[in-house]
Parts: sequence; C-alpha cells; structure tokens
Amino acid sequence: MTNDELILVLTEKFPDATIAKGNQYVEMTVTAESLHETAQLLKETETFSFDYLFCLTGVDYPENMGIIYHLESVKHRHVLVLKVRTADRVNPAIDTLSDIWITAKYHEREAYDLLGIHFNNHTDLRRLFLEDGWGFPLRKDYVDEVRIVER
Amino acid sequence: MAFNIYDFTTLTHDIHVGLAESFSPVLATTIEWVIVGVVYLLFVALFGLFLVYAERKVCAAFQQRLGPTRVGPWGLLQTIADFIKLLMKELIMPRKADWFLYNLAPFIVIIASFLAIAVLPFAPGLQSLDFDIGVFYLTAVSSVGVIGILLAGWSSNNKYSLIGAMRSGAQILSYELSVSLSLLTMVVFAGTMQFSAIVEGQRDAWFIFSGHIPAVIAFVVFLIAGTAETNRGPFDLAEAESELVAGFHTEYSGIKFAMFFLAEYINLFIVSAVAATVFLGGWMPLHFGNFESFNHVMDFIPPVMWFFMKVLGVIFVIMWFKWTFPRLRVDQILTLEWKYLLPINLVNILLMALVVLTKFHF
Amino acid sequence: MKSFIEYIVSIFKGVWTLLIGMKVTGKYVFTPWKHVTHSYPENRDTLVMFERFRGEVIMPHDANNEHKCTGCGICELNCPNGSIEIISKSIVTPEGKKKRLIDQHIYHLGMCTLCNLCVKACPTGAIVMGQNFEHAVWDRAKLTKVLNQPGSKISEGVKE
Amino acid sequence: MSEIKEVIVKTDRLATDKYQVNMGPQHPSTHGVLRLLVTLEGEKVLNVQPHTGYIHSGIEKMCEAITYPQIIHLTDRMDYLSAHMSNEAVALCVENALQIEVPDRVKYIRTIMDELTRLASHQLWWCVYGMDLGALTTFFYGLRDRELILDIFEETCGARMTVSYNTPGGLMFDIHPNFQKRVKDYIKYFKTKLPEYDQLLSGNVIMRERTEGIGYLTLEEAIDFGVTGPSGRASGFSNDVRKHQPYSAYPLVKFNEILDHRCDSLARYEVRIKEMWESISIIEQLIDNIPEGDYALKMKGVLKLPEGEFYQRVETARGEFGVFIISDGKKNPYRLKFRSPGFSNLFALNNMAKGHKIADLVAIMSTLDLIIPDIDR
Repeated sequence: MTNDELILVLTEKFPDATIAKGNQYVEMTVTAESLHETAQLLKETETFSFDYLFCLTGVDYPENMGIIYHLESVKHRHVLVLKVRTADRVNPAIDTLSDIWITAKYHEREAYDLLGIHFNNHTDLRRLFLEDGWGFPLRKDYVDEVRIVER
Repeated sequence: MAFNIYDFTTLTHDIHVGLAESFSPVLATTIEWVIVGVVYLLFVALFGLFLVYAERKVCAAFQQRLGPTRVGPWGLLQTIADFIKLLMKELIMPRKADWFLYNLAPFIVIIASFLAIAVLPFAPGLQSLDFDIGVFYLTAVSSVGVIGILLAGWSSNNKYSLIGAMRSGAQILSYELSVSLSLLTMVVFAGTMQFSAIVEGQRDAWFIFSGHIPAVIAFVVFLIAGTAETNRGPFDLAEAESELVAGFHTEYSGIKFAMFFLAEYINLFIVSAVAATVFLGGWMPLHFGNFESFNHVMDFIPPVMWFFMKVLGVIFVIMWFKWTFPRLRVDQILTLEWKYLLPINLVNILLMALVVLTKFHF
Repeated sequence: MKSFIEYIVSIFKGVWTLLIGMKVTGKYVFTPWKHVTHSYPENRDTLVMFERFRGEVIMPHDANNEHKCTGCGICELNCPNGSIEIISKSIVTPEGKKKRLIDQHIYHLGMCTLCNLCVKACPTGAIVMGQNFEHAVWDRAKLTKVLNQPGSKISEGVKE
Repeated sequence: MSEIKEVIVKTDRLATDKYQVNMGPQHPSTHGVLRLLVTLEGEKVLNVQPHTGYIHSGIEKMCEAITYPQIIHLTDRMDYLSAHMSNEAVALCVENALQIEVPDRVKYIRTIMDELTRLASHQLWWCVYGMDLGALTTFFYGLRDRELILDIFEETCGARMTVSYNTPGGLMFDIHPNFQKRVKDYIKYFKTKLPEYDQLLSGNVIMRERTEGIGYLTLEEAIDFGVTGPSGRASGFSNDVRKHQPYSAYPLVKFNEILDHRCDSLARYEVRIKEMWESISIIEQLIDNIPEGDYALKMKGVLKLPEGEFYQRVETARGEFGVFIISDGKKNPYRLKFRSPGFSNLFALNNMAKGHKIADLVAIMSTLDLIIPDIDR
C-alpha cells in the first residue's frame, strides 16, 4: 500500500487520530488512552497487519515525553510511524505494547532505563543498561558532573 | 639377529647383576626401583614438555602460523619457560573447596598415567613390567584417572568444573568399553595379553597388515576411542573451552594445573604408544615379505627409533583430529559410543574370531 | 533391513565428510612455509604502512623549522572528543598591527579517535595524519603532545 | 534419629535441582561482555536471561552534543564489524534530510565498501562460529581472509576497522588508485577459499549434527522479536533492507535475498555462507563500472538539518540498522536513536535455546552473530 492509500484507510479507521504525511513515512499521533487499542487494531486488522515493530524511541520533549513506534507490515510492506505523548514529563507513564509485539518489551525497558518512562502493565520493567538509582541520562535535565564534560 | 646390537636386555641385566652383587637384596631392589622411577619421571617430564611444544608447532602449521619462535632456537625452550612460569605461580584454592580432595585430585590423575606407562615396551628389554596380563592391566589403570577428574570437578565447588567432571565421567566410562574391546580384538588375534609377546608376534608383519580388515577396523575404533579417553580433540567436552571455561580444572592454578596438563599429554602418549605397540608392531621395524635388502636396511634403524616414530605418527593423527573437527555434544558423544562404536566393535570381534579360526590371515 | 543399510551408509558418509575436512587442514600442515603471519617486532625495518593510514596527528615542519598552522582553531572545533587545544598569543607586527599567532598546538593522543575530521577541516593543510602506530608509553602524560616544535614559526605565504 | 530418617526419605529418589550459572561477562564464548544468567537442570537449559549494559557508552547521549559529521565517527564504535554500514546510515539520513543527491561514484563506492564489510563480517562470524563449536582452526582461516579485506580498507580509508569513510555528502577520500585491482584480486582469491569453508565446516558431519534442528525460531517469533538480518532470513522472514527499501547503488545491482525456511542453526549458518557468494557477485557487478565524478559534494562548514524527523534504514551484516534523527534545526540533533540489530536479536535467544543442551546454547548464540557494543551502545 502506498503512503497516500494508507492515509486514506487510516483516517477512515481512526477518526480521532491525527494523521500526517511525514518526510518518508505516514505519521499517526494518538492519545495515550487509545494507544493500546489502536496498536492492537493496527496489528490485527488485515488491511494494516503491522506485525513488525522495528524501532521504539523515547523522546524527552519540553512539556512531556514522547514515544515513537516505527511499524512495518511484512505482508504489505508499508511503514507507519505511531506517535504518542505522555501526560506528564517528570513521572511519565504509558501503556505497554509488549503484549502485542514481544520486541517492545525490551525496547520499552531501554526507554525506561534511559528516559524513565514507566510502562503500565509491563511484566518485567527493570533497568536494562544502567544500575538502579542511576538517573535517566537521556533526559535533557540530566546532570552528571563527573562523567559529562561540557565544552 | 640384527636387533642384538640394539638390545637393552644385556644392559639392564648387567645393572641388575652389578647391584645384586654389591648390596643386600633388599637394598639392591630399592635402588633398582629408584633408578627406574627416576628414569621414568625424567622421561615423562621431558617427553611431556616436548609434546606440548610439538602440539603448538603442529597446531601452528595447521593454522598457517609459526607457533612459538622467541624462546630458544625455533622456540624450543618455550615449554620449559612455561613450566617455570607455572611452577612460580601462586596456588589459589576456592574458599569453599574440599581441601583434601581438591589437593588429591591432580595426583590421582598423574599417578594413573604413570602406572600405565610401566607396561609399555619401548625397545627389546626396555620395559619395566612385563605382565602376562599387560593389556588387562593397562586398561585397568588407565581408567583410574577419571576418578581424579571427577574429584577435581566435584571438590572445586564450581559449577563449570562439576559439569565438566560429570561429562568426563560419562565419556570415559563409555569409551573405556570401546578401547578394551578393540584391544580385545587384537588379543584374540595375538593369542596373548603380554605386551612383549604381542610385539614379538609382529616380527614378520604388523598386526594391522596381517589382521587386515578386522584389524584396521579395530585400529580406527581404537584411535577414536583413545582420543575420547584422553579428553582431546573433538571429544574435549570435559574442558570445552567455549562452553565451560576450562571444565574440570577451571579452579586449578600453578603446579596443580601443570599436573593436569602434563597428565593429558602423557595420556596422549600412552594411547599412541598402545596403538603403536598393538597395531603397528611396537619397536619392530617395517618388513615387507620378500624384499630382503629393504628389510635389512630397515633393521639398521634402532627399535627405540621405530617405536618413537610410530608413536609420533599416531600422535600427529590425533592432533590432526583435534585441529580439524568441531566438538561433539554430550549426548552425541554417547550416541557415537553406544550406537556406533560398540556394535561395530562386537561384530568386529566376531569377525576377528572367524579370521583366526579359519586362519584367513597373513 | 532398510534402516540397517541407512545406518551403514551414514557411517561411511560421516567418515567421508570428516576426511574431506582433514584434507583441507592437511593441505596446510604440509606446507608450513606458506604461513600468513608476520613476526612483528623483527620486521619493523621492512614494515611500511599505507600512506593514508591514520596513526596520529602530526604537524610537518620544513627545513627552516616552519609550519603552516595559523592557529585559526578550526581543527579544535571539528574535533569530536576535544583532543585538540589551540593556545594562541598576540604579537605586534613591525607595521604596528596586532596579530594573533599560534603559541602551542596541544594534541591529546589519549583522547583522539583518529577520525580525520581535523585534518580534513584544516584550511592550510598544516596538520596531517602520521603513520606511526607504536604509541605505548609508561606515563599517560606523554600522550599529550605539542605539535608545533619550539621556536618554529609560520612559513611565509600561508594565507591567514 | 529422626534426621537420618529424613535424609533417607529425601534420597529415596535421586534428588535433582535446578541451578543457575552466570555465563559472562568474562566467559570465552560470549564474545565480549554479555552476561547470560542461565538456569540449568543438569545439562539442559531451562531459561536464559541476558543482562546487558557492561559496555554501555551512552552514544545516543553523546550524539546530542556533537555535530552530524562527528556523529559518524561514533557509529564506528558501535557495530565495529559493520562500521561502514553504520557510517553510511547516518550519512544517508543527513543527506535525505538536506535533500541532496550524492554523485553516482559515491553510491557505487559505498555499495562496494558495504559488501566488502559484509564479507569481512561474515568471515569473522564464520571463524568464531567454528571456534564456538570447538573447531579452533577455522578461526585462523577466517581471519586470514579477513585481513586482506582490512588491508583494502586501510589503503583506501586509512583505518582497518573504524573506517569513518563516509561524510554527509560523500566520502572522506577518493578510492585509492590500487583499489579496483586489489578488490578484483581479492575476489579471485576468495572464490578459491570459500569452498574450503564448506569442506572444512559446512559439510562436516559433526557440525551438521550440532546444528540441524537446533535453536528453532519460527517465522512468527522472528517477526515478533524483530530478529532481522541473516538470523531472521533463516526463519523465512524477508527483511533485507537492500531489497525492500534500496539505498545507494543497490537498485542497480542484481542479487538475491537469501531466504531459508528451516529456521534452525544450520539455516542461519547456510544463509550467511550464501550471502558471502551474493556479496561477491554484487562486488563483481560494480567494481568495473565505478563512474567518474566527484567523491564528495561541497558541503557547508556547519551542517544544520531542517526541523523534523528523519529515519534511515540500512542492512548491516547483522540485520536492520536504523538511524532516527529528531532535529530542531540546530547543528546537533535533538534526539538521535540507533536501532541496532543485535539488540532485538539477542532477546530471541531464550526462545531458541530453551530445552537444548548448554553446548547448544553457545552454538545458538553464535549463530545470532552478536556484537556487544552494538547491543549496549
């Protein structure tokens, strides 16, 4: 499915979501509440069948945290960028998608580790790279006077 | 007899007579024991070191490398330097290891190796124990070593060591069977268990030639099972470097590690020496039926040389295995023994018995 | 009976594949003079690195002890690791103008990742990559180098 | 007395127990500092839990403070065996964002370099795989052939592994005058050596016994876990970025995406061996046809990306590598995310190794071709 077709079908299916044509891929922004339901539909609906989550990025925006999912359908070969923002920046929380794509389990652990985003209902939300009590280095207000040398 | 000039019987006999005349019988026997012990100890230490060096050079050649070159000419002193290093290293013992068994294990392993060497005939007259049940004795003592390995693995209080030791136990117990059966095949053929008699029986033709098909099969089986018995080559799962770090001797350091290391190479020597003695004629020179001049030339090479040439040849083949094949898994190693080698061996004994009964041999 | 034949065949097939493997290694073991390794410290005299090899940043000086560095600091900006520091000094030229010149071009080899960005950015071609790769020293302080030699000055004709 | 009775009751049946072994961070077979917490029952693997982070270097954080050309040299340090592909991913991403088209010469050279890197990486994988199975000699044969590729890199790029050959808008240098001859010589040489790999290891009965039916990863699992690259393709997961979202000169060459549906260790092994043949064929198609032209576009001194989000996928030797740049119009990215193939591949290990022997765990892990800095970043 081409990007334009995808936009049409998506608008029909998800009237509440904001759908835009990005630089390369179709970008769809959903609310945090509808994330899990939308993702479920995106994977299980035959016309989309986004079964391959290839990238999960947590972003620290000034007011809140964003999570960006890059999805691809192995069958149809179309790509969708699913975006969601958390309500809070200091204690961000969002529903987990690890029950839909297993790989999200580990990518979410990474996002939790580096950005401190809490994923609700995640079965195994532990730090992945860093020690407990380290702080969240990818946040913009992270300070580490020992290891980071400003130039 | 061309052998006479190289016969050690007169030499050993003269020493014995000389000692018996000068000292009381008890003292003379004690001195003889000491002499034999020292000679064997020196031989084993030096040959072990040489084998380590040879292994490194051969392995380097397989891998298109040079091997040790820095210490001494062509790196000849490398293993001696290594040995000195091992001697000087600190002996570290895990805190919760079983002190007694942990320290006992390397000795059991190395003593078992020494015991087995005693029956090997190096040359006419150069054999310290000439049992009439030599083969039986050899298979018996060579399986004592596994107790040391099991103890080492258990007492180190390390999971890797324990897994390694258990693998080793399962493996050696199974392959003991194949080694014994393939030797038994040759005992059926030779009609004796005495090593000197077995060698003597190959004066005209080595058993591997005169025994033809069953002997060749027995030889191949013996090589495979022998490799497995020494925990080497594709069967080195007891110390499987990429899985178990160093297997049963993970926790050993310094001289205790050196003992395991040396024992491995002595065992390699023993397996090769038994293969050379039982299948390849021991110290007997290579003879072809009617080529008198050829046979005569061969006679001029001393029997000791013959023996060691054969041993080194077999060792090379075993090294070739090690540096070519991937390692087997623990269940496959048992499958190989119980589903392949054992049935082949049993059939082979029958075949050999038929050959002997029908006198269908050279 | 069929399975028995398969059993026998599998033995021979297995042994055959093992022999093929032994042939490959055997080919090499009997030609030990065709080894591919080098004896490194011994072949130092004949060892020539490729001309683009990036061993360290150096500043070539000519016979008059002159270099081309103007001390503009572009290399310092381009370095991702902060391994270059330029210390410049102000002098008054005979014409009475104030002029900034390089005092010390400090290079921390210990922090350098040899990415070539400074060399590529240098507008006058004052720094290049050297081929020396033997950087082991006993003291970490020795890895901090001053690239312009003492008493050197900028060569005539380099545009500022 | 009662104690003794209890003991007798307990040992009535041979008591067995699960136990845990820490494989790594210092273990000969984990190729770096990966730590696996393995639960075992005897020799049987019940559960594998990877613990990462021993070599986490915060590259994504570092990237937020440096400029785009400087980011490229950091990507060398992640997947050091596919350094050139990672370089290229960042370069392509920046070029896409700036909407510039690099000259054909650059595309050709990049593709050839990609394939040489893939060859070198697969060679190293092959030799290490042999070593993990216990065939130590393969290690030296693989490295022997790989060294010659590294020589080609050294002559043209100036470094053997951390090449840093790409810059946004082109390449660091033009190819060395010897490059084409050397590559052609090498391809000729390697075509005689690759069959030896098959003879030594692929055909070997022990190796086949060790890999056939071991480490099963179904197609559904592969997609669900995001297992890409040769490991995913061995499960029939068609994920070759070179085919599906071609970049550089890949649209111009003919090659097959190697797929295998056997899903086991042997399939993963053979996919890589076949990929080496494909790489050779790609290089052969391109090496004589490198067009004349500039090796780099003239770029501005300070690169500033337009505001927006840019994603670039490339196929490294281990799988799909992604660069995701969120730019706020400054000279350094607001957020930069690397999607590393090893990260997703690693976590499928538990599913693959469960129920197999401890020796198989090592062999299965080796077929995933993990590079730890690539996972930890």
